[in-house]
Amino acid sequence: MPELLKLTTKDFKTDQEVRWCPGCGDYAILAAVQGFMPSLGIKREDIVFVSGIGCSSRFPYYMNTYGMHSIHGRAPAIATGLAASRPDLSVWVVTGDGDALSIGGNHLIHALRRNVNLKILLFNNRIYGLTKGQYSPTSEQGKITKSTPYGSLDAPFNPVSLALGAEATFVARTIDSDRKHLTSVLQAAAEHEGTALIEIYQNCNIFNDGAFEKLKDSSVRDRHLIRLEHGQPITFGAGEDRYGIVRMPDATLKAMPLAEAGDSVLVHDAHADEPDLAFALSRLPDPATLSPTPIGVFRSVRRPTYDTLMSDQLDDAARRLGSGKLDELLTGSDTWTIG
Amino acid sequence: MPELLKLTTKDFKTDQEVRWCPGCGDYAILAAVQGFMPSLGIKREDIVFVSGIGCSSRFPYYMNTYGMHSIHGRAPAIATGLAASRPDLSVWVVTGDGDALSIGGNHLIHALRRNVNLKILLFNNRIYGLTKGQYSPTSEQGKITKSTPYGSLDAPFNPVSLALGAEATFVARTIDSDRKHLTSVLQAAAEHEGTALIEIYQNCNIFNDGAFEKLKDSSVRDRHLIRLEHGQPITFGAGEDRYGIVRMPDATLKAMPLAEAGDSVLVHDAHADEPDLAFALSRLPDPATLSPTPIGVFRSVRRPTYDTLMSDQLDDAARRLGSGKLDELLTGSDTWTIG
Amino acid sequence: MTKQVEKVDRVIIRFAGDSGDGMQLTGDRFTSETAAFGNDLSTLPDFPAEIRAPAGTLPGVSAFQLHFADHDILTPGDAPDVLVAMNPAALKANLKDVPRGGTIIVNTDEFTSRALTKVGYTASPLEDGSLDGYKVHKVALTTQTVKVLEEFDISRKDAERAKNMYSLGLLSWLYHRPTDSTVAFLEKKFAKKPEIAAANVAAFRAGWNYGETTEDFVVSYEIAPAPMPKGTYRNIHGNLALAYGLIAASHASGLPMFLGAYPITPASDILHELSKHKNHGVRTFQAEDEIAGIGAALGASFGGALGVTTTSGPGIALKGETIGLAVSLELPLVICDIQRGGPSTGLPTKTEQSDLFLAMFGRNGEAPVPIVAPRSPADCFDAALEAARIAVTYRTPVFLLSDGYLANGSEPWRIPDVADLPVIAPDFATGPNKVLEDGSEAFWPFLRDPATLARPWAVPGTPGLEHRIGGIEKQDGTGNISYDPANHDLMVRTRAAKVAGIDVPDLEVDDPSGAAKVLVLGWGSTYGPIQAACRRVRREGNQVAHAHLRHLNPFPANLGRILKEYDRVLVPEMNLGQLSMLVRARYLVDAVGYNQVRGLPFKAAELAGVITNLIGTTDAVEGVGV
Amino acid sequence: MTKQVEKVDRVIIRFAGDSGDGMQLTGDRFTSETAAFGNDLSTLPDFPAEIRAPAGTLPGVSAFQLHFADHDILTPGDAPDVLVAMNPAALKANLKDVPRGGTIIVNTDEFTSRALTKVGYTASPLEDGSLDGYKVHKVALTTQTVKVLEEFDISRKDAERAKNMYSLGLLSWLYHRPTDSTVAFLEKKFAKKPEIAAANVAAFRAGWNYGETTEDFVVSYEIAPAPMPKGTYRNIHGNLALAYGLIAASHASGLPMFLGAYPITPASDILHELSKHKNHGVRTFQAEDEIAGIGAALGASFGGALGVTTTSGPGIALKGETIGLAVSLELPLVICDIQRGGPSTGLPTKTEQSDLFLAMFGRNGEAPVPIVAPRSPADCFDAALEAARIAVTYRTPVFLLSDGYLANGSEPWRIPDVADLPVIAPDFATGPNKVLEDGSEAFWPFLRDPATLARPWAVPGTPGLEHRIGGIEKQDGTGNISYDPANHDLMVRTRAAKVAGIDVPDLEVDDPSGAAKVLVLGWGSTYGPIQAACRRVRREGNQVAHAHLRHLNPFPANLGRILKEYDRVLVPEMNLGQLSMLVRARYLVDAVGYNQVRGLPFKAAELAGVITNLIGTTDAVEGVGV
Ligand SMILES: Cc1ncc(C[n+]2csc(CCOP(=O)(O)OP(=O)(O)O)c2C)c(N)n1
Ligand SMILES: Cc1ncc(C[n+]2csc(CCOP(=O)(O)OP(=O)(O)O)c2C)c(N)n1
Ligand code: SF4
Ligand code: SF4
Ligand SMILES: [Mg+2]
Ligand SMILES: [Mg+2]
Repeated sequence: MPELLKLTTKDFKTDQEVRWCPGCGDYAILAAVQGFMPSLGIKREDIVFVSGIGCSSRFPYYMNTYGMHSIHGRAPAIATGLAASRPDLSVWVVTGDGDALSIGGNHLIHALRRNVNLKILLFNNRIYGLTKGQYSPTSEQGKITKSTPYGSLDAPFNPVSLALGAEATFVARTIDSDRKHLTSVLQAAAEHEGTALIEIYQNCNIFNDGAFEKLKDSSVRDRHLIRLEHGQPITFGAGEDRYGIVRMPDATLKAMPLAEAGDSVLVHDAHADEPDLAFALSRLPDPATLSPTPIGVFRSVRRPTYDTLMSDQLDDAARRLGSGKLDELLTGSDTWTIG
Repeated sequence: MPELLKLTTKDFKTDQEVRWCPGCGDYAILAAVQGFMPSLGIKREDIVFVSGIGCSSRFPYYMNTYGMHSIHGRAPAIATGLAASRPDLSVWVVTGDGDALSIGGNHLIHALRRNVNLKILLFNNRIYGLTKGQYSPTSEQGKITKSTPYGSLDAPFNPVSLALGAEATFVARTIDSDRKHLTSVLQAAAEHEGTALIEIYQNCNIFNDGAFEKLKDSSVRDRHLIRLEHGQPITFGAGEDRYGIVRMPDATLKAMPLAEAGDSVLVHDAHADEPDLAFALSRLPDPATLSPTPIGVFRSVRRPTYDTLMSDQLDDAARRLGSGKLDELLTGSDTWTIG
Repeated sequence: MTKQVEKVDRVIIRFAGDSGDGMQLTGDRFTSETAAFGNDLSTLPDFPAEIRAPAGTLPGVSAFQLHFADHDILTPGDAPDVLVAMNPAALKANLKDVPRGGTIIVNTDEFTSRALTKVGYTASPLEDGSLDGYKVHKVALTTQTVKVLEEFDISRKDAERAKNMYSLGLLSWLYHRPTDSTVAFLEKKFAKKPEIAAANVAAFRAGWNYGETTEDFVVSYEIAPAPMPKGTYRNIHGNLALAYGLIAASHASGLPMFLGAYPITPASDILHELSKHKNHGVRTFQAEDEIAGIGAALGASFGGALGVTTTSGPGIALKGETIGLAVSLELPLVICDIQRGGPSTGLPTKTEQSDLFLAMFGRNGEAPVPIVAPRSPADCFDAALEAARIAVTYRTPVFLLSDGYLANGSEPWRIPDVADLPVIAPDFATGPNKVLEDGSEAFWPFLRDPATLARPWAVPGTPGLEHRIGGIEKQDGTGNISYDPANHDLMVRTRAAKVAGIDVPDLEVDDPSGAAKVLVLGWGSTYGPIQAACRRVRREGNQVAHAHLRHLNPFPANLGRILKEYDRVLVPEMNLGQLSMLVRARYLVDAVGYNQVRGLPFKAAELAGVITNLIGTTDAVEGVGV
Repeated sequence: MTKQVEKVDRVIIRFAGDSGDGMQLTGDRFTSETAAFGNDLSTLPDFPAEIRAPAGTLPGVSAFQLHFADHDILTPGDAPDVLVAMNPAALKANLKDVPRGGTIIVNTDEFTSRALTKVGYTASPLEDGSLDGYKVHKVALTTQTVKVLEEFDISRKDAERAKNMYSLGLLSWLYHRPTDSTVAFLEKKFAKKPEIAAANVAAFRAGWNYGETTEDFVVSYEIAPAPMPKGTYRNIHGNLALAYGLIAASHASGLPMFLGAYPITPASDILHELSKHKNHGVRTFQAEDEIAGIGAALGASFGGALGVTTTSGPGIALKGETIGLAVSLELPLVICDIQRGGPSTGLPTKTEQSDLFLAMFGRNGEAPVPIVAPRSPADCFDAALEAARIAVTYRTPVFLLSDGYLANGSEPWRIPDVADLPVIAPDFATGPNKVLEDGSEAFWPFLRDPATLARPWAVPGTPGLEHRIGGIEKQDGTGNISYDPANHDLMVRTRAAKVAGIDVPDLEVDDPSGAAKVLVLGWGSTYGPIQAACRRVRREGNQVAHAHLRHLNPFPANLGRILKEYDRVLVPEMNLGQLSMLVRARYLVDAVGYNQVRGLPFKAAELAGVITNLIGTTDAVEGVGV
């Protein structure tokens, strides 16, 4: 099929002017997604992008597929109805940290446990962009913003931990500026059957500039970034300073100099039945400094998808009872006749 | 203070007729809570029960304290406003599996990450009681109910996993019929500063009778129930068949015959900084059979509470700037005078 | 003993007992027998909000009222001729409604001093003369049932439970009901527990025989079948008719139905019913909340389904933002509000008509939504079809405003011929609809049909029609985001014009003499009581007209003219005057409301009184004027 | 060169540029200078929904209009006398509003062919004669600024950015504005970057000097200070005044304020402002969504705080269920809706008055809520105090309906004397309020004050008054759950009577001659345009009356009488006719609407035309009648 379609990146661009701030990380993500789409081998008309509200949620306007820019926080719910009634479509959700985790938190966790066939791209810039800079549920504690001039009080969510606690079958994290990594994660998500959550660290250069600088700056990032790969030992660092992740006697994970760690370095298993390791990995970064941050696929396991199960029930019923006849239904079993 | 108050169980009963179905597990929980209250040493007028909607949410009417029976799913939000503005009160939330995890899921996870000083009693009967028997977000997959005559399709939430993924500082589980255990968990929650979530397995004898029978029936329960105690090895079973929980090389937990397990049996640490162990323990039971189910305190750690932090900010500001003067505020710095 | 048989034209029976006594089932069975017999009928169940309130208490009483007759009737009746009271609480809660001279059948077994005290009786009403004005039949229902079932291998509890079937048997004898269907029903219901089935059948038969034998009952009653139009009939509840109407709309339009719903009384049964019909292609989604329910339905509509959401008032209050989105997206969506007592949680199991304003106005901005209301349980079928027709034809969310009384009430329904159902044409877009200046073709998602003002509905999967829509204001035609002031004004007015221009049949007035000066204008479930009241008024020699709105938005084009033809307009509503306010504003007619918010349908007799009084004032006014 | 000085009585200036050009800041500074000088003034910012739309595009244009005068004025003005256009997009987007003969100051540096093409100019409007009818000043703002700042150790980008200060300096010269406050402002704003501060001050001064020196400007203008009542003044925006009003209410009532809010345009600034004033005991809670925001505020009210929630239309659409709960609980709560263009996401940064229906009716069941609306930016202070007074006195949620125009607009405000503010008495319950039949004392949470019908407010921590409240219907007096039909009817009517009986001042009519036949009835932010229009009409020798509602629910008691005193009632609204519908329904008066939903305030000239026309028809009608 991919050969037949011969779609290019250009086919996925629309005639609408892109209206993010110059320098916004959203541009890089858009380019990566538009670049990735042709490789999906899916016709444009069979792809739908659904978003909520936020800077990030303007995304669908720039994708030459079907699309809906809905209301704040509700995209996962709307997309669930679409995907559950149209299993033939490829449905993508674009959302922000406020959209997905503040007002939309409930829809997100329910979509995850249901395992509807949705690919959710969560643009996490740790701030409310569109409303001009209030703190978000992923902002570090103590953050000074327009709505918290004395510093925010609440501990942030870790979206990966939250998703794993919500029975997610696929959870990954990537970074706006690393196109190659981003594309590889999109690929993995697209191949996954069920709900895939991809957290994308995205720079908002206006209201939270440099939030992920440590993880991007090539001179330091290797010290802070753990690239997870299934079946590979979990290591990071640069030059002399290389570390491996090991499990401590008290069951928590720790970064240990490679030399010391030796054989005890854990090997990543994204396909483990239980999310224990994935969860432990999600706890590694310090919520304030984000170091060390694992990126890549934390978890990817198979579980029947909601939409397939629903279709199966319909097919089963039709097979057992025959396709429903309206007159029989209306008549029922308890009638009487006059005249 | 406890001595001075001399309150008894009776002081916490109201004149309202209790209107649950005969045999409902809610009665046992009510009795346990009323029995526990005097030991708190808090005056009745300083205690507030806030609930949502559901059978369980009728609870406040039966507690002779201040109380509010609010709307479906919103109790954690309402209680957050109350607790944050009145840190002098002892605020309790009563909710059901539908109320807390379906419509109210978002408020619950946000209360947990904020660590507001709330004690949340989640009556989990794995069904919607008040609306007469639809499946809930904790019902086992494939459940046949009024709304799922062909079986439910979605994987249930594990409330303990979800709470841990949402940065909870205190998470426990107990069972309606085990008054002693229930009381001990209430005690631990009351002592905790911050949001405490207690999942209480509760029998709905009308719509989901026997859902927890295995964990209650004295002839079998020891085979299915793991009683967590901080600092103690994690074991269960009866007679010859005793098991210990050990960590497998692939990092997951497993129940192993005690003899085999020997020293490798894990010791419970509810106060561990990281929730890794607590999370792994939460994954032990099979979601369908609930075996083996850990009960007790999974996690209890200290983190500043939202209400205290908020009060501190107010106090700080008053200390630094002096208590606010309205005329100064209204005048501001940029004025002109006429006449 | 030979018994007398009396012919009567109508009877109202109320079964009342504890929540656990099975009164709803008993009432349902009696209704089925009555329907099968061919009487016209109307029912009113009335149960507490608690699942099972403590036994023997007033709040725990559950009742079921049934009105049946040898002629066309309209309401479940004002006051019961017969009250079956299974315990002291049931007697106490219901006695005030039974007119003196009425019949009361009590289960004496439950009149223990403890049970009496529980509801505040100091002496037994069976003994202290307080029932002197009634025909009282004291029956030891429990004891007798248990005795009959001694032989059966069932628990004492199960035997006691069968007392409702004993009472059903007795009443079935009393009114000559056919018994076969109940026997068949019991055998099916307890198919997996044959001993229980047999015991219930035995209790039912024993009740019948008790009536036949005991000297306490000397008269039995015959109510001839009612003459009804030719056809095949069944008895149907409002929620069932509504569910069937939606399935019929799915067939009629060829659109697969998708229901996104969150359980809530009194709407849950629609979810339950629809979830059974998977072989009709119906997808039901129990969402995490009402917002997700409507969101998913809207998502499905975008995908080309017939999106439906069902709820009650508190749910609608949550869905407002998403309804606004649906208005802005211009996608079909059927929103069913089964109204209940408000505000807030209110009276969840009681009926009310107080969400009309919410349906009209409960969204930010100018967001008009058409509103359709059924008038009787069976009419829920047609109303649902009509709501779907409007939604699909005009690409708009539509409100279907039912209520608790319609939802749980029932009446005979002539089963329609499927071939007669209206055709609903979704008319999906299949290709470009616009030639651009440069000659190229394009698809403009907001280029409208000039007649209906509906926009094209292009579903994903259609090649070449890829497009994006959203909740920000759109440029007329292209649908691109536009902040242009004039365009916004245009779009707001166009959406309003689309709804205002919906093709709605003219309102019919029931004014047999043509000489009435008073018009009673109603909507929704008050149809039965209003019509019954008008008949009463006319029987007394007065003239009154009745018009009943199916469409609340837009109003029928002739409504204004009709209103002006009458001296006085009375608008009875189970709210504080919502329709009357809309009518006053629109037509500047001094409509007067008659309003009750009691959680119960109007009583025909009471309404008749109000109408008669109003007719009186008209004459007076006219007298002065002339 | 000596320059001419002309005296004028009023000027309207519009600054327009790219989102990134700092036009809002420029406008704010000019406003501050003007306020300090003592002119009366009124402002209208107008910015895009995007944070920073692509540079040089039409959607990216951000504008700020300021009207100032030597006399009392009411609106930001219809058409600018002076347009400052920082680039071709700004010129193109705004030119149509400038009347022929107006002054246009353009930054020629930005008129590159690329920039021109971007907005669809094929030739430069500076050259092709299309500006022939205007007084055009072509200034190379960017180049000149950069040149002035060559000496400074700042980046080229920072130097270019200072061009807005250069233009501010020029305009300040042109209108004789005092410059001290701007210099002080810049020094404070860039306190941490002294070099940038100095550069901006230098640019500002250079702009002034340019005006003083260049031959391009030969005239400068003087606008004398406006005579205003004695007092100390400041310039204030609506959202700031609203926030201050709430803090004042907290002081006046002694209730600590608790704000539960979720950010949304154009309400967010209130959250931002209130979060600064922790030393006033103000707690601000940024909730996870709007429902949690109002829920938390309600919880805080239960605990004895002044609970407040702030949002815009989409947020109100979500809060409906909780507002219904507040109605049922009868707890004080102030709900601020800063209205914006709808439906759905609509036009987030534009103004509209289309949530009046939502505020009146957006809840299930009969759930009346009082509504208060401010009429001008400064009036938001008084309106907030009034909303809080009603909420606390009557134990009820209250709507405060502001809008985007009031929120971001500004005007001079005479700072009130704190001693003159109204006292708000929360009057907490402190002991039992009921003697039971057995002589014992009890606390009944729904035993009402006979005058106000308010229920007692007993806050947790008060010994002996422990009680439970909830959203299910309550028994009158005791507050226990009650499903009794008559009680429900009573409670619904009592809640309605409580709101209907709120003590609201009589409506005042501005009808100087007393001979007007046409009454213009308005509410909210249309005050300024309506009043300005009426003055115009009167100046032309016609008579017109103006009444403006602060209270939309309940209406002032004398409203009905007033309406009947005029032949015609005109209701101008930035919606499709919401107040006019309420008035028509209530008083059966044939009020005619004049409606616009353009996201902009009415223009006084246009409204004056409409009024004059209507006056014409009245005369005609009368002519026929007499
Ligand atoms: C119901 C509702 N509430 C609030 C808003 C205002 N609002 C729009 S986007 C947004 C948050 C944006 O943050 P995020 O989701 O992180 O997206 P970003 O702009 O950072 O990409 C808010 C609060 C709204 N549009 N609708
Ligand atoms: C907004 C709203 N939606 C739905 C309902 C109907 N409703 C009441 S309780 C309930 C669920 C009850 O389940 P759960 O929370 O598990 O409580 P339980 O009755 O089992 O104790 C539902 C759906 C409601 N009252 N309000
Ligand atoms: S505000 Fe931030 S997130 Fe939004 S477009 Fe600008 S840079 Fe991007
Ligand atoms: S329905 Fe279930 S949960 Fe509700 S009161 Fe009855 S037994 Fe308890
Ligand atoms: Mg963000
Ligand atoms: Mg439950």
